This record gives sequence, C-alpha cells and structure tokens, in this order.
Amino acid sequence: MGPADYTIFWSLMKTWNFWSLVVGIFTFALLFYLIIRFRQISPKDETPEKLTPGVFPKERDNLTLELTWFIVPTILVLYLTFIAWQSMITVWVDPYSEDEDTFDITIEAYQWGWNFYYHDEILIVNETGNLSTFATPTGTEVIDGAVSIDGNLYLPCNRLIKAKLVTLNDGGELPVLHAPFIPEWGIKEDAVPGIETYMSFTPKETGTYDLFCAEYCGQQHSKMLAKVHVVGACG
Amino acid sequence: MGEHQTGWQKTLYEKTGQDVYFWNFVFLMVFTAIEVGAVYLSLTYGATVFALVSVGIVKFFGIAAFFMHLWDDERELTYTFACPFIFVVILFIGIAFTSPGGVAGLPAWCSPEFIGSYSPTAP
Amino acid sequence: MNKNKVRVMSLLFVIFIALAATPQMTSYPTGLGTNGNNGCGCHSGGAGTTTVTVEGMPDSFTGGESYELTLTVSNPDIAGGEISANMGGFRFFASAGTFGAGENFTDLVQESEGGMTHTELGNDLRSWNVTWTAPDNEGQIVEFEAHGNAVNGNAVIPTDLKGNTGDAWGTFEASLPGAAALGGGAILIEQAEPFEVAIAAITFGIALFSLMLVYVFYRNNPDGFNLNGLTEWLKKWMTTTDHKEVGTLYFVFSFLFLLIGGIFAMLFRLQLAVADNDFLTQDQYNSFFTLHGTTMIFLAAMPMIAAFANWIIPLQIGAKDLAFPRVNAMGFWMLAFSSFLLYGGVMAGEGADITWTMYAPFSNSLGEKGASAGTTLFVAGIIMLGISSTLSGVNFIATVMTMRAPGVTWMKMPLFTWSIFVANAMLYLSLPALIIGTAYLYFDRTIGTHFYDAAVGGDPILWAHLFWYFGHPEVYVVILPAFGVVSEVLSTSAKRSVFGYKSMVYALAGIGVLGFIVWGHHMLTSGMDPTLRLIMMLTTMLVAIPTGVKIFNWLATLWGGSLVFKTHTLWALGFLVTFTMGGISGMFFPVAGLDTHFHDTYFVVAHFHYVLVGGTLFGMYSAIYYWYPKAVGRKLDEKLGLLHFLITFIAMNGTFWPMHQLGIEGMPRRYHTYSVDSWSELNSFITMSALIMGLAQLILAWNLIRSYKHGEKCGKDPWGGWSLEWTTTSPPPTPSFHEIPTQEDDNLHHVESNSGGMFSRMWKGVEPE
Amino acid sequence: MSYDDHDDHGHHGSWAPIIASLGTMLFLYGFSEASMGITAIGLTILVWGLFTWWKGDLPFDGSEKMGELKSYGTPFGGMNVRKAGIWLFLMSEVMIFGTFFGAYIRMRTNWNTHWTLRDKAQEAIDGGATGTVDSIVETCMPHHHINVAACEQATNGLVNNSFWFTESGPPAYHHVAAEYITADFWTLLPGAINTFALILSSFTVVLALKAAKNVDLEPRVRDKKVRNYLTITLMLGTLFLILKLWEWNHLIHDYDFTISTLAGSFFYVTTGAHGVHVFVGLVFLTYFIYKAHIGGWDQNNAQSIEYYGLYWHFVDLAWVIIFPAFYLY
Repeated sequence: MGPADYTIFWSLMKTWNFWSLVVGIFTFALLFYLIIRFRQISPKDETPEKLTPGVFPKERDNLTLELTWFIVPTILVLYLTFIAWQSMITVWVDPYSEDEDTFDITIEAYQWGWNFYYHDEILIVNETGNLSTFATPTGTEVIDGAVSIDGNLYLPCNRLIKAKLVTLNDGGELPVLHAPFIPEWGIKEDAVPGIETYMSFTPKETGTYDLFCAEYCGQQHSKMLAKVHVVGACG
Repeated sequence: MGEHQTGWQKTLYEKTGQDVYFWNFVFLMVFTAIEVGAVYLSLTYGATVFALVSVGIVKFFGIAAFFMHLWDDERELTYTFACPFIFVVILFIGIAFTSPGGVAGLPAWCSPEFIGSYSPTAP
Repeated sequence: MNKNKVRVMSLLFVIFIALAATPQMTSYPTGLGTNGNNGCGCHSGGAGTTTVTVEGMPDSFTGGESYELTLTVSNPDIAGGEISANMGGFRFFASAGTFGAGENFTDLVQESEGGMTHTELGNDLRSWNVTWTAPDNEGQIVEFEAHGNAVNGNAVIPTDLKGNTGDAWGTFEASLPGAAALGGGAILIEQAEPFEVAIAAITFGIALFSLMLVYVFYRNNPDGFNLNGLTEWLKKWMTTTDHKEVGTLYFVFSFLFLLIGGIFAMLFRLQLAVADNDFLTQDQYNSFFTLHGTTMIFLAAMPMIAAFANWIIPLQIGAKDLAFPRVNAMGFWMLAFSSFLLYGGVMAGEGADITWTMYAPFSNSLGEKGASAGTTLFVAGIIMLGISSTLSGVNFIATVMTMRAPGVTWMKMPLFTWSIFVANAMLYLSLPALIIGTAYLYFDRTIGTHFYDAAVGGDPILWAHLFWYFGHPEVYVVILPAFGVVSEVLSTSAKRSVFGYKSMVYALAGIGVLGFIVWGHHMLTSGMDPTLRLIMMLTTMLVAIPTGVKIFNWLATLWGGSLVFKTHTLWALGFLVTFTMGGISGMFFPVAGLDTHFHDTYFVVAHFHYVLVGGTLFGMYSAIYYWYPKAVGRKLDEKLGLLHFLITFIAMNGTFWPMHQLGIEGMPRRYHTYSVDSWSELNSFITMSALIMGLAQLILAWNLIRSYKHGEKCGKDPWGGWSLEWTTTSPPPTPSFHEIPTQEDDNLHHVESNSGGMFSRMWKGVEPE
Repeated sequence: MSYDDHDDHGHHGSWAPIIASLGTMLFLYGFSEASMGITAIGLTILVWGLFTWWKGDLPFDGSEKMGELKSYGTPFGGMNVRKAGIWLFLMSEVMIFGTFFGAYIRMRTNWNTHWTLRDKAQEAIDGGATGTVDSIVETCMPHHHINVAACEQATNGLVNNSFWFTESGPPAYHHVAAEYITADFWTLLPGAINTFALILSSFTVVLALKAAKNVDLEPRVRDKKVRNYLTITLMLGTLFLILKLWEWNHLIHDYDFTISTLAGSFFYVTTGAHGVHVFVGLVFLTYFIYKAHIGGWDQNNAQSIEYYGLYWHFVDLAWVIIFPAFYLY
C-alpha cells in the first residue's frame, strides 16, 4: 500500500525522511547527553545562578550560539522550501496548462458515490493479456461521453490524466464537499460544489487501484469507494 | 475629558463659543450629506467608490479622534486601537480579495508558473 | 437569608423547566429523532394512526437463506379501498442481508437506498411481498425497520376525515437473531446500544462527580456537616470571583471533560480495531469523533490552560486579582453552560456529526442525508465558547498589561506569563473569525439564510477560510502555554535560569505574528488558487524556525545545571521528546507533493496528536505536578506520578506512532470502517495502547484526590523556583498579595535611559517615570 | 458593555456571572429549537443577570477602594485599568466588524451587480447602442425584474445570459440592497435618518459626560442634565432600531429582498449584528439613566459614562462604515 515509487511523493519523502532523521537524532542525542551529564549528583551541587524566589535570575545568553541555531534551521528550511516549490509546479501548476494532450475525464461526486465521465476516446486492444482480469461489460473501448459503466474508472496507461472534479447538483442531491483520493498515486483534490477543481496524474503501471473519499461528507463517508483500472499497454 | 486645554481647541472655544465636540458633530453631519449626495450624482463606478471610501475614512477619523478623544489621550491608546487593523488587513488579503474569481485576474508576474519558471528543472 | 433562598429556589426551578423541555426536542425541521423520522420526506405525513405488520419472519435466520416476507399497511380511518389510485406506500430497511422482490411483485416493489419501496404501480396496494436473503454471518442480530403509509388516493380530503392531510404514517421494528446468535454458538446477549453506553458513562461520571463534590465538602469539616452548610458552600463556589477559586473550577471542569473526551476516544478506537467492524453505527461513530475533537480542544485543553492562567498569572506578576474578577467568573460559567448545548444532541441520540472543523456545505445541510438534528445546538455551544474565550481574553491581556508589580517589567516577566499573554492575544484576535463563521452557520440552520450555499451562488470555501483563520492561531493558543510551563519547569529543575530569555520572548512574539498568516496549509487541497497555496506554503515553512529556536534554548538551559528528576521534570522532558517528533512530522505538510497524499489521512492525525497530546497534555501534566503544591499546600505523590508518566508516555507513543505508517499507506481520516486488511493489525495495536493510555489517567485522578489530604506538606517554595508565586504561602491568601511585592533583579544594574518611545521603553524593561 | 465592574468586595462574590450564563444558554437553546418560550425565558434571565451585575455597581463612587485601579508600568502607566479594558474589548469588536466586511467583500467581488450593469450599458453605448445608461438599465431591469431578452437586444448582445446566470445554474447577478436604496428616495430616507440619529446620539453622550464632569453645576441641576442627555441618547437609539426594522420590512415585502438570497443574507446579518450591538448599548444605557436619576454621577465616577461613551462611539463608528458599504455601494 502507499504511493507507488515512481510518484513525486517518494522522491520528496526520501529527502524529508533524511532531514527529519538528521534533525531528530541531533536533538535527541543532545538531549540525552545533557540529561546524563548534568543530572544532580548531590543536592549540594553548585550551579552558576542561585534561583531565589522573588528575584529575576541572572540572564544568560550567548549571541553566536543563538545566531547559529537561528541561521542554520533557516538555511535548511529555505532549502526545503525550494524543493517544495518545485513539487508544487509539477503537482498543481503544470497540469492545468491546456497545451499538453491530456486524457480528460470528469469525476462527479454525490452523496456516497462517484460518476465518471469520459471526454476522450481511446481504444484499448484486448489481447494485452491483463485485460481479461477486468469486467468491462461493453468490451474494451472507452467512448467519448460514456458514463462509468459499473461505477469504476478505466484509464489509459502512461497518459497525463486531467480529471475535472464536480459535485452532482440536480436539485435532489445535497451538494457537500467530497475529495477523490487515490493513495497509490498520492493525489487528492476537493470536489467543491459551485466551482470546478482539477486533479491530474500520469499512471505508469497497469492494475487496479482503490479510490477513497478524503473530505468528510456525512454518514457513509467511509463507503464511497470505487476502483480505478489502468488498462492498455504501458509503452 | 480634554476640557479644551490643548491650544487650538481653546481658541476654537473662545472664538465660536462651541467646543470641539459640537464642531465635530457638525463636521460629521456635513460629510454624511456629501456621501448621500455623491450617490445621487450617479457618477461612474470608480468615482462613486472613491467618494464613498474617502468620506468613510474622514468620518472614521472624525469619530475616532474627537468623539473617542484619541486625539487627547495617550498615544498608547491609539496603538491599541490600531493594532487589530493589522490583522484585519491580513484577513482582507487572505479571505476578502482571494475569492475564486478574485485571484484569477492576477498579473502574470505574480502567479506561481512565472515564479516557478525561474528555478532549474524539477528534481 | 430567605431572600437568598428565594433566589436559589427560582434558579433551580428555571433549570428544572429547561431540563423538562429537553425531551420534546423538535429541532428545525426534522425533529431531534425523539418522535422518530417518518421514513419518507415525500408526504407531509401526520402522526401514525396506521399499523404496519410483517408476516413470514422466522424466529432465527440461517446464513444465506432467503425468506418471503409480506408487509401489510392497514388504517381504519383511511379506507382507501374504493378510490383506485395511490392507496398506500412503504419503505423497508434491514441492517444486514439483501432484499429482492417477492414472486409476481417484481414490478410492484423496487430497491431504493439500501431498502425496498413500492414502485409507481405498487402505490395502489396495501400489502406487498418481498424476499430477504439473510447475511452469511449468523452470529449477529439484524434490525428490521419498516415505514407504512395509508393514503386516500390523492383525492381531495373529505371534510369528515379527522383533519389529516390525506396520509398517515406507521412504523414497524423487529430484530431477528441469527442461528448462531440464538441457540447454536455462545449466547450473544443483546448488544448494548453504544449510545446508551456513552450516555450511561457520562451520567455515571456526572453522578460520581456530584458524589465527590459532596464528599469533598464533607471532608472539610466532618462533624459540622449539614445540608444548610452544603448550600452555603455551593453558593460560595457558584458566586466566586476570586482568581484562585475560578481557577479551581476551570481545572475540575477540564479534568472531567478530559475523561469524557477519553471515553469517546476509547469507544471509537474499539470500532476501528478491526476491518469492517460494526460496534458503532456510522452515525454514532461520526458523532463520537466530532465530540471527541471538540471536547478535547475546547472543553479540556483550553480550560486547563485557563485554570493555570487564572491561578498563576496574578501570583507571578504580583497582582491581588485579575483586572475584572466578575468578567473572569462569567468567562467560566459561559464555558460551563456551553457544554450543555454541545452535548444536548447526544442525549437525544442525535449528537452533532459534522467534525470539529464543521465544514460548511455538510454542516448547514438538513434532512436525512445531511447533518444530524443536534448540530444546531452544537453550533450554538461553539458560539458560547467564543463569548467565554473573548471575555477571558480581555481579562488576561488587561491584567498582564496594567497590573504588573514594580520590578516585573516586560523583560523581567516569567516566561509562563509571557506565553499566556501571547496565547491570549492570538486567541482574542482570531476568535471573531470563528464567532462570525459559526453565527453565519447558525443562522443558516435556524432562520434560513444561505451563506455557504452554492445553489444560491455562495462560496463553501468561505467557511474553511473563516474557520482556519481562527483554527491555526487556536492550535498555537493551545501549545504556547505548554512552552511557558516547560521553560519554567526545566529552569527550576536544572537550577539554572532559562538560556536566552530575550530570544525566547522574541520567538514567542514571532510565533504570535506568524501564526496569523499560515492558515492556508489546512486547505491546500481544497480548490484554492495555486497562487494562494504558494503564499501559504512559504509562510508555513517559516513558522518552524521560532519553534526550533525555543527547543534549542530549552536544551541549552540544561547545560551546566544539576537536573533533579521530579515528576514534573519527567513530563517536561517527555514533552521535549514527543513535541520535537510532532514538530518534525509537521514539516511534511507544507510540501505540495506530500500534502496531496497526506491531507486528511492518519498522518495528519498522528502529527496533531503528537503535538497536542505530546505537547499540550504533557505540558499541562507537568504544570499540575509543578503547581499543585502551591495551590493546595501538599505535594502530589512522586511514585504514583512516575507510574502515571511511564505508562502514559509508552502508551502515547504506542497509540500515535503507528498512525504515521497508516497515513503513508493512505488510510483516510474520519472513516467509520475500512476493508483493507493490511491496516487491521496496526489499528488493533493502536486501539490496545489507546485503552491503556485512557486508563492510566485514572492514576492521576486518584493521586489528585488522595494528595489533597494525605500529600506530603510543603512550604512556600518546594521546587526552588524564582518567580513571585514562590514568595507567597501555599495556598496563597485571598486577595493574593496583601501588599503588592517588588521583584528584585540579579542582573548588574546598568542604568537604562528613560527616554525613547513606548516600544523602546517596553523592551528595555524600564520603570515608569 | 461598560467594563467598570471591578468589584471591591471580591470575597462575597456575585450571582451575576452564573445567572447571565444560564440566560445565554437558555436563549441560544430556545433559538436553536425554534421554541420562542425558552428563548424568552433565556433573555429575561440574561437581563436579570445584568441587573444583578449593575446592582453591585450602584454604590461605585470611582474611588480606589471601590475598585478603580490605576494601571502600572508600560504601556498604560497611570491610566485607569477599566479604560485600558474597554479599549482592549474594542480591539475584539474591531476584529468582529473586520470579519463581517472581509466575508462581505469576498462575496461582493464575485457578484454582477447594478454597478457592473451600468458599466456594461456604458460600454454598449460606446459600442453604438442607442439610449442613455439609465434608459438601458431601465429596459434591462423594469422595476428590478430581470428581462434578459430585452437587455440583450438593448445592449446588442453585450449583456447576455451568462451575465445573469453562471452555466452551472446559480445566479451570477445579485440584487444588492444599494440597488433598491439608491433607486428610491423613500427607501434611502430611513438609512440617512439613522446615520444622523446615531451621530447625534454620540454627541449627546459626550454632552452628558461634560455635564457630569462640570463641577460648577450644583448637583441637582447636574443630575437632571445628565439624565436628560442620556434619555435623549436612549430615544435616538430606539429611533434607530425602529427605523431599521421598518426599513427591513420595506425591503423584504416591497422589493422581495429576503434573507434567503445570498446578498440578503449578508445584508441582514451584518446590519442585524450592528443592531444587536445598538440594542445591548441601549440596555446598558437604562442602568446609566437610573443611576443618573438617583444622582449617582459626579466628577469622580463620571469616567464610567466616558467608558460607556467609548463603546457607543464605536458602535457609531461601525455604522459609519456599514452605511456606505451596504446601503450606498
């Protein structure tokens, strides 16, 4: 489980794990060293400041030390911000630029289910072996304007998928927040009633993936599940 | 209560027989009349908004400085009254001006793509 | 004395009316579920004079068997025979198993929303056949629920009819045990309805609390015990305006709700222990985690902070009492009474199920699929909390700004006072956003305004912005006092002054200001424009720096000291460990690539529990052990304290560390069940350690009660602290200082020039002229 | 909300906080349950709590012993603690009205309103359409009802369906209160009179304070003057509320500008919240008038009127901003 290793998530996670370990080990080592070395040996230990009630104790500070532990974390944070900025461009900014040939679908969320609409036509050739595992009742072609057949999503492999997220509002339904979330690809975006939001990803491996709802939407929030089948050749 | 001890308030009282609060009251009445009048001149959108905002600020200043006698009181009180406006400005930038339609119209240099394009290729 | 009695009697009489009115809660418009929802919103539906019967029910079902059930609706008043069209309708639900149409009823009944109902054609009949196939698991009890409606054929209502609008509903309920449930396997006793478990636990808790109240009063002077004395003693507590007594009220209130919040947590941890569990129904789970979140933050953490602020701030700055004592008492009582509103829904089985962040389109929705009917009361409770926090905010800022004793200048104030001041300033300036947001929500639900309604052109994200503009400063309000406590405790335990007092104060001020410009990182995936997400990512990255500075300052404080390991020191060191881990895991969220995966998964739950439980709770426990002797005059038992620390520390890490792994695997938050088996064993480990952690808190409860009378006596300054509260007797007299003390200064006296504007005089810590 | 409640006999305590909180709870509980009985009980208990609070304040004579503490140290050195308290409370009020405006502007930037219609009409005229801006607006909106076809024709295609409705259905054009108010003098009149009334009431509070502080008036005359000025303020405040309710009624029934519309929700809740602040100010004013009636105000404790005046001027200040933003713009 968890995001596939070709996603941007893992490239960032490695960096973040590394730096977290560095900061964590440094801090805890320093903490345990200080606890052991400066514990009270006998009650008559002398410490530089006598703390007497009602008297503001002698201030102690060391400008160079304080500047270092202000500057060093700032440099680390700026470096990490720089990387975070990159990930923002690939996750949120690039996909919305219209020029690429994206495979457009619309994910429509309603109270406790999903509808998938296709806006591009692809023909998936049947003999690539792994197709037999999926029950695609209307055979293998995904027709422009087709609606999800059995409540599941069929996507081509190795194409930039651009999903428009809307909430069903045909008067009867209660428009609330939902968010399609596919853990294996590490992507999610809220479907907000009234505005259209976008989510995009390029699946690189065929297979069946789970789709959860990640924004609390009422009683059966945990039942809003769907399967995403990535079919076709991953050339 | 600021019994006209400061210079110009004393002369105002001697000359006109009415103290600064009366004149502040008249000042505010006049500006309210201007405000309502401005709307009836049916100016263009920009001019009307400019008129309304400027009269609003002037009346705000009138009430805060004289009726709430911030003019006479210690400067710390003016700082106390001004302090939350910093957070109101933050609230305005974060919530008021970033409605779904609002942010779309930003100039190119302020959008992430432009800032992003400066950086070397993605890791 | 009789005038007083009249007042007390009239107060009790009014409370009696309010409580009497509670059961017939008919909240707008669907009622609080006491008169039952009538199964279908299609007809207006009068009270049910109709009777609904279901034949063909076996006394116990075998797995996979299907049974032919006939549902008949009969109503003597509405004959319905002669008029051909639309004589009756039904809806039939079962908690397990699947439905199908009875023979030759295929076009007369249809499946809808998990149950069965009549088709257009089937609307003319008064009895229908359906087949029900039992689930395979025979060890459970299936609940059946049918709503039948006798209609008089859409004809104009003849006047003689008893004034009903042409249809009348009736309901039928039955429970059918599986074979294994009855004879076969172990006798499955009728499973207690978890709501009754929750309400029983709460009422038992309140009963225990009032017994303890009477016992504490009795123990004050056992021989002089009489009822008149009790009312006198209660009057003292209900009318007190002294900052110490209001502090004690806050503390007892927050400890009681800490345990109640814990009960909810343990209940839904049991539900999440295994995949596809149905210990709690979805409604109960949703309302339990909502109440757990709100109780823990608003009714446990903030009141405990207010308790220590009330007790210690006046003592530390050398003031007789807070600036406005009655406003202080009103702050507490608003909070106390708001808990009735927050919990009003639960008592009627309709607790608010809108999560503690109350996101708009769902929280202001009505009807079956919308938020539960108790949500309106819940939102009213949140508004009262807002009023209470504003009142105490005014009080603390005014006290710290105007009533500091001579010598206690801005740069010579104890760090706990500094942290409470910055926390209350942030709370006080961010609260109006919550009050206005909840007021809009409240009016949406009561008088029918449409603030967040997309159908009318409204913008649902307005709620998220307003809530998180308050939400992020709120989480700093909850953590800053713990910073203050840890600074005090580490300095006293290591017998050294805090390292870099000025940089600690600048860090506090830094967090105070930066806290207001980062709220967007809670909403990075909620459809905001990428430009705003970029700004919020950058500012969130900067917030980690002041916190890092503080952690290094605490470590440097230990340098060269002689650290004693009292219980409060252990809690402070536990704080350092867990809070640092929480802070580091927090750095994962402002990154776009990570946040699209981590948002609303258990990684978020792990992060904020490490920071809230590891940070605030450990800080507050350290404060309890540190200042209990000052408040009561007796120390808490060290051995019990050590036991309490060890179990809670281990259980806390056992509960929340595996959640990081669940978050990486993508288990979404607020899920009633999950069917991914690989998450099961992690979740059951979490549940087990959560139960241990919950029970460990009773050790502290026992320690608090026992040490009140049998704790080891202690003098003015049991731990060797330096601030002014250690100069008064413990417990301090009322009013706290008979004459205002002066705080000396150990630093060498280089005379500061008295000139300069307010800010320079403030930072140079110069006496007023 | 005068925060002059520092009570010297702290040890006996006061019943006011618990009664007021119980009242607030019952009021909110009744309002949520839409049962007016409990709401009324709640309100009466709340007011009873306030009166208990003030009964404790009646003997207050402004002396140190009776609770008038002086603040010490930076920043408010030497000032009364209660004055600092009222100013700190006004900080919270500034944030509350700031949030009202923040939410309002966020929504208003998304709406097409009569301003955008006038701009579009001007654009159409520049593009060759016949008639003046007012005539086009009149054809598009015959007495505030939208006529899409006529408008499209009048502005030769400039103002089409997408101006009035978004594609996914919700309205893009929102009738705002200013559209009705600026169009008809009788609808603007109550708003204008309200503005004059509130500014006048601010002035009369200042006069009451000057009278109370005036040492060379002999006490009986002074008490009468203070009481009369405060009563005028009370009457002006009630006039303000009555005119506001009349105006609401007029807007709802004659122009169908109800609270279920989006613009209506923001208009009524913001002006309503301001109205509640005025109402609370009036309830407090009854205490001040009663104390003036029994001759309670002299130059030593007149600062309580000054602190009440600060709150009242703030409410007037809020109205000075609400009036142009909601009524004229």
